[in-house]
Amino acid sequence: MIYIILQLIIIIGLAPLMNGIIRKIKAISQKRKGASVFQMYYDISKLMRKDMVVSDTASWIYTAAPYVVFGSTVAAALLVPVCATEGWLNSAFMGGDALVFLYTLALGRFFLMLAGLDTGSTFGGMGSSREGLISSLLEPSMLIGLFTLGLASGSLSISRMMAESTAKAVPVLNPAYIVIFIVMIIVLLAETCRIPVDDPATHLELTMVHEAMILEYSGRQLALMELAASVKQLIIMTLIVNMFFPITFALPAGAAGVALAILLYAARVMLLSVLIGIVEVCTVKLRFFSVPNLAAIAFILALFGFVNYFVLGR
Amino acid sequence: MKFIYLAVPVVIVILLLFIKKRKFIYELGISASLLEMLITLSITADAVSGGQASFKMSLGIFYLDSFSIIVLDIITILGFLIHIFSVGYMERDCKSGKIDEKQVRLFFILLNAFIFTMILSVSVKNMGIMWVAIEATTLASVFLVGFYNKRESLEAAWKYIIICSVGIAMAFLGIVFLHLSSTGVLTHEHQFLNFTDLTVNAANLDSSMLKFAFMFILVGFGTKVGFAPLHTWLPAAHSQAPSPVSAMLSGVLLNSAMYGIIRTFTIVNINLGNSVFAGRLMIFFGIFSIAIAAIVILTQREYKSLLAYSSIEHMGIIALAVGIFTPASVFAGLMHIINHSFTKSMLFLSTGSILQKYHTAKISRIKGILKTMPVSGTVFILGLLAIAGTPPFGIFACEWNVLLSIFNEHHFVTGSIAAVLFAVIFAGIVHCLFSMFYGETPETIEPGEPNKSGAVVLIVLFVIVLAAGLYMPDFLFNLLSNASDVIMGEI
Amino acid sequence: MTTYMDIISLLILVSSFVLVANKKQTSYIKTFRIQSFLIALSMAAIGFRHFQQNGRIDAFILCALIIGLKVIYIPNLLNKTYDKVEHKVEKDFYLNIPILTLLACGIAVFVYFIVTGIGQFDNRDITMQVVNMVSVVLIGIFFMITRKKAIGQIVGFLVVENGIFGTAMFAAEGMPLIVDIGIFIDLLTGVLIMGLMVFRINDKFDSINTNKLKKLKG
Amino acid sequence: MNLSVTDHLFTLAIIMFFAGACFGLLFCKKHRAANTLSNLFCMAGSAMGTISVVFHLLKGGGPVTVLNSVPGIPNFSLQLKYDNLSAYFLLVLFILTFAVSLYSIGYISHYYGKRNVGIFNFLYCTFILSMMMVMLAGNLLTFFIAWELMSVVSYFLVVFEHERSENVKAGTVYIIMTHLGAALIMIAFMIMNVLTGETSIIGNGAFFTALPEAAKNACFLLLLVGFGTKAGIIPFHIWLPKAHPAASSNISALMSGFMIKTAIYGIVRFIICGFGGIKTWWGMTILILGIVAAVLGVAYALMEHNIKRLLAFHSIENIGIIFIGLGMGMIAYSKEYYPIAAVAIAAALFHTLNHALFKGGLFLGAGAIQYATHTRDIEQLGGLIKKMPVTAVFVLCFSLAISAIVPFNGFVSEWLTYQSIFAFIPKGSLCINMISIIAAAALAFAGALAAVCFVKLFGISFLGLPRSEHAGEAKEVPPTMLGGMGILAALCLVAGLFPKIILNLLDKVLIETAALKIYPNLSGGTVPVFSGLTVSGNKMSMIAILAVILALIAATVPAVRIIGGKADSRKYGTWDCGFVEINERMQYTATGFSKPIRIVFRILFRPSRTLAVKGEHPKYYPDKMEYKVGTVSVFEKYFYDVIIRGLHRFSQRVKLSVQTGSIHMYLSYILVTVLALMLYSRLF
Repeated sequence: MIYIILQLIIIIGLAPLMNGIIRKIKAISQKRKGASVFQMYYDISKLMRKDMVVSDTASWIYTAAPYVVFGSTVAAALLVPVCATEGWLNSAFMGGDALVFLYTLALGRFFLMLAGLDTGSTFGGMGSSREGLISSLLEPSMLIGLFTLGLASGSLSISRMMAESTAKAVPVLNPAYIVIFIVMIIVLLAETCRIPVDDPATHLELTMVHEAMILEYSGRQLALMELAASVKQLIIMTLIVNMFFPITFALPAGAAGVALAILLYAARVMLLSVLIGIVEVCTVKLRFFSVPNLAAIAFILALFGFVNYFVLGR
Repeated sequence: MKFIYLAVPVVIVILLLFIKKRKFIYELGISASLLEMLITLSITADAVSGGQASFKMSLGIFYLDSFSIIVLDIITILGFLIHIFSVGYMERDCKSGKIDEKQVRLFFILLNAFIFTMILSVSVKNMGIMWVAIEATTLASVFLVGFYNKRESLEAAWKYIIICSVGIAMAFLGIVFLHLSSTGVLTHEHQFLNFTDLTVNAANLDSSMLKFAFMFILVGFGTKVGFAPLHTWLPAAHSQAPSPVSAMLSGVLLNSAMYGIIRTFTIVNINLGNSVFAGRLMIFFGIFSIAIAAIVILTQREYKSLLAYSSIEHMGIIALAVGIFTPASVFAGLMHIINHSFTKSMLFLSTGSILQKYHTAKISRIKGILKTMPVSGTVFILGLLAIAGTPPFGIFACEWNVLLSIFNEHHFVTGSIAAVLFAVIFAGIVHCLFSMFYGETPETIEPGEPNKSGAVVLIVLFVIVLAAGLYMPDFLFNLLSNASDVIMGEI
Repeated sequence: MTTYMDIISLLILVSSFVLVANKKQTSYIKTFRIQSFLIALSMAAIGFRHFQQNGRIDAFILCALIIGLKVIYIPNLLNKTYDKVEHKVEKDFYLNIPILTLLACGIAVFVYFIVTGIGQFDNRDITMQVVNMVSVVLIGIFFMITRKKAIGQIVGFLVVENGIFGTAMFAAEGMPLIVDIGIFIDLLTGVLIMGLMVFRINDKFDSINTNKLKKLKG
Repeated sequence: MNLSVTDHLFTLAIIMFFAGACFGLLFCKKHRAANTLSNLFCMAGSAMGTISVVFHLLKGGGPVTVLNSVPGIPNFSLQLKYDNLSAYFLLVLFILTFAVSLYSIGYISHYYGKRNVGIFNFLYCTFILSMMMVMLAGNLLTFFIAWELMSVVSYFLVVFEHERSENVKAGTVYIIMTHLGAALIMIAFMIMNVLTGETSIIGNGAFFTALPEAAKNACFLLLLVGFGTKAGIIPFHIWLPKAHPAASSNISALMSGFMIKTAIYGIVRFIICGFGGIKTWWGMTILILGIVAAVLGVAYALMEHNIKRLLAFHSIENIGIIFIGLGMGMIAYSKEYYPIAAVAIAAALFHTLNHALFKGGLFLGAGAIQYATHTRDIEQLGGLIKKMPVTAVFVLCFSLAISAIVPFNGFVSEWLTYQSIFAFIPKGSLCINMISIIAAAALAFAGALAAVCFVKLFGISFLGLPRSEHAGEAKEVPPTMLGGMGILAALCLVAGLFPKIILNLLDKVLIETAALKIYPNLSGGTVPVFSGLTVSGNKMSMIAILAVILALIAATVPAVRIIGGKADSRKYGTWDCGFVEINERMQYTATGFSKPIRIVFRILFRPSRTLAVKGEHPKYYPDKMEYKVGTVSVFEKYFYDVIIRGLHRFSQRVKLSVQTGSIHMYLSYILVTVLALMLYSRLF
């Protein structure tokens, strides 16, 4: 129980920071000073306190969506242990079933897309439509990736996969793992609406996806939506760091070990954020209809990873 | 005395020559055909109740056994029902000025003559006389086919008489060879050409001559039955004849011709000891007829010729069943003869009502039958499903048994082809015909049944067809199994 | 006796060839008359033999019937019909005469090939006659196929009837009398009906060219 | 033969449906009475039926004979009996008919005075009876008769509104396809019957084990195509999207919810249980068909704007999912990994139930929309959530369920399917594994696309502003209709939260019919919150996940309140970019919504678009612009149309070259036949 509460606090607490880091990296690369890495915390707390403007057209779906999206995303977060310590893995909610994880995220996405359509605005519909395409194109790659990792550990539970990774010396050197790692990075970029798939910083209708869906939101509803998005980003990052870059050395027992693990975890996700920031800086946004090519590459790679696991890995 | 039924139609024909009033003609026609039906039914009842021995009755050249009784019953029962229908039909035609009083009388005279020739053909044991009777059926019905005296009907009648006469001539050649094959075996002149004696002595007949004979008889009577590619007269005649006559042709006439083939087939099979030679021919003609019918039905434009093709198909099925020549298959074939007769007559009679309402034979010009004529329409659409072999109607029960018997002989390819062709025919019927039933009735046509008494006949027939698919009474089973024994050679 | 029969049957066959080679409708009828007469002749011969053997006169009755019906009545009837319908000058047959006769010849050869294969016909004295008569039947049909006018078809049909009657006569020395009589009744009615229909066709179509009866397709 | 009370109850249920049919006909003239009475009888029958089959499943004790009649016709005995497998499918049927009949009481009221409601009710009851008969058929003949009856009756229901010619066409395509399928089934039955001498299909053990291998393979293919046609697997699916929209919605619900499942029943009954041995390639074939159907079905669904056509394509998708489960089960079975096979087949059967619940519900929802707005085109709808709030909630539930989203039932069966694939992969060869992993990916892809599709369906029709007057004037549907949908929605949730109820029943089914046990590999699952459903170590508990999500939401609301304090919300128009007031024509359309997918998968859809500018001088002064988007049904255009055109041409040619009308030609046929036969008799 304690781990679950810790998990909640860490995930929700750290999530906005990642956005801050990425933005900072981009600012630095553009020789700007940029906002503070904690800017998103300020934004959220400000938004929480603001009044809301709700469209006349909107129905209860619009009102409920932020809560459902946030609730389901955080619920999904409970399935992904942030630290691969033994106690933490064991207490992961329902063993962290990968399929439940995927379909719980899907619940959030479903309501997000509906919310986009609810106000009758063209932007919302456009965002939903695009989100639908991107997420469905990446779903198979993600699934094959998780299946392959699951096969390596003999279980579809995320915590078992992480335990397996921890047991491996340097898992990312395993061919199957390398391939799946690339797949997961692509999934991360796409699912969290980052360049080259989407540009979270722009409000130009030609390119927006996630921002378009939540365009009508304001106040605390917007805050919840933004927070949910960053939580989602963090949990996929968590998945990546714990699967491919686990802590392979033994941690001291007891509270100290846990604290150390948390610290190491924070460091790793921050590093990953820096990496993502660099990727964002180095690439340009793809034309929307080139995204399927990226997805196809991800799918082929995932399949390749699966075959690799069978031919070489077993 | 039992053969008195033969006299009834003759008497009627003679009486009708002197009766002028329409009403009397109708009454006489119906009551006489009822009488005829009752007589034959009583013969049947006697035969059924009297056990094995009494299935056969013989008097001079006349002869009845369970097989002939079945065909005879079909003729008289349908004769009666078609008489009733014809009364309403002719009355309406007469009122609408399509025909005159004289033609009504002519119609009933010819109808009764036609019935007489058919019952004669199944009541004799001499193949020669059977041939004469079957040839006479053509002659009696040719004016019925050309009844409306229009260009098309005349054309149909001409084709009918020419093709059938030539075909039947072939059968006579076959009968001559049959006779030749028995030289030295049958010594008494009164035995000559009797299929009873031929069957009894079948084993001693000359095989090669018999083959030759069978082949000619198959072509000859096959023309009348409508085996492809000898079927060509059939669609034309059926589509042009007045509907009661089409019903008679399809439901009854084809059976009497088939009767002739089956009788010879028995002799040949006993003689040859196996069914390879003749059976193969029958199976070939059966499958070929079904195939041609299936292909052609897909693009039919006239509903009556479509039904005619369906008759070709069903004759093919019967040939197939008989050609397999096992007790089960012959039984199924006999069942099919009965079911096909009733179902097809029902269908042709309903087309009569449709034709009288819509005045067109083209499928594309007809819409909304179900709304216009609830009874005929419903009977027709369900009848079509029945004829296409949909449960729970009688035809399905037969087709199931026919296919089962084919598969039982391990003719897997034949059986599969047949089954697929049935489905194709079903598709053709649905595709071509079902559009007639739906949609709105054209404004020029007022709703209602054109032939009230006819509608009753249709319902009666429908009940028979439905019941045949659900239940078979014991006496019928006995009769059929006895008849299949007869065909299998136990004469 | 056999030789005599063979010769007559051959003559009957030849008359069929002549029929196929005919061009005019009236000459069809003439040829048919001759052919029927030949059949009556052979019937008479058989009748004599029967009479000598067991004093039966069945065959004579038949012979008289043939002469009455086929030699006199039916040809006359056809001639009358022919006179009453309209005529246009047009070719009555498909292909041309030499080819038609060749094909007819081919049919006869084919029949010879087939019939001699039948066990019973190996070396019987009726073989030749049966071959000829079966050929007559088939040539009759062939004739019907090649002639356009209704009269030609009736004649063809009659030739077919001649052929089957001839087969019965030569091969089996006639069928039971009742059958033969039945055949005659049928034949007579048939020809009457056909004749009647020729009038009607002539009425409705202004021609007796059966090639025009092509409305009922498919 | 000792029949217990529940068995008698079953007979009574049948009588109830008969009574429903009869009352329909009796009250032909009084529409309201006919409809209400007949549907009440159906509901009573369904309730009794449900009770009796549930008891049968719980009690066990072998097959129960309902009727055994020998009508005198040879080889023609009718036998009705049920075992656990039939009982399970009957349970699905009864649940569905109960809800649909309740719904129909209200729904059919729009026929009053316009159509012959009595006949409709008669057909409706007969349809249910015929589907029951398929499940109850105790021998091959009865099965076939029931199968054909079902097709014919449903055909008449499809063409019931026969004034519209497209309905008639749809019906024609439907009955022709299904009859061709039936012909293949019949051939298979004949072979099975003849080579084994066996006709029974319900009883102990496999009946057709004695078939030779070649015959088994042939029968498998015949049955697969035959049943596949009914199930609507690609490429035999073309009737499905035509027939479902043509039928009225309660009928579509039954057709899609249950009738196409009879094919699944057939496959389980004959192929899995009947042959007493499964070959690996059979499983692979079914698996591949399932993959194709799942992905293409949902892809085509996305392109549809007619609600019922859209739902029909989703039926294809779901049949695909069921096939994936079955295929996986058969592969595992053939390789003798029985526990995995048990889970896979159970997953397929579970999905059968689930699909009946949510697809039935969705069709009822579609009917409700049509009832209220008189249109099925979602481009005409919008904003219905305010006009029909209750319907909206139910349709949302069904949409979530069909998209396999937690916590509804769709997810459970897909989860089980995934688990069986996952469990089998370490044991399979590379080839099987490749197909299996693609099957898993296909499931995920189909699920995601289904979610998109139902966002479209729900979002466009219920959210936003009304796009037409029809939608603007819609009213909530009568309570009976809501009741029908509500039952199904509730059951969707119940089956999702307590899957073990169903799995317990399935365990009995599989033990009896195929001697497979689910439970060695499966544990937990019902009420206890944290003991999840476990397959080979993987756990899942819908109650838990639902509880967590609800708890989080419940915690978020006060938390936000605490952090943010009191905040006002103000109603205002949707942001209009500073232009004129936004109106309904500016909303995103369904066509627009699915455009990205249409473009990406253009190879499947062959989209075409035309832009027509109208006006006197269209180039300079356009009055009006018309933009049309079309997609082509690839299978119809490149497969069926080609065949049909070929057949048609062939038929025409044969017809005109055989039946030329020339009497000379006809005579020459006789001559040629004679000559040929003479040759034949000379040679043989």
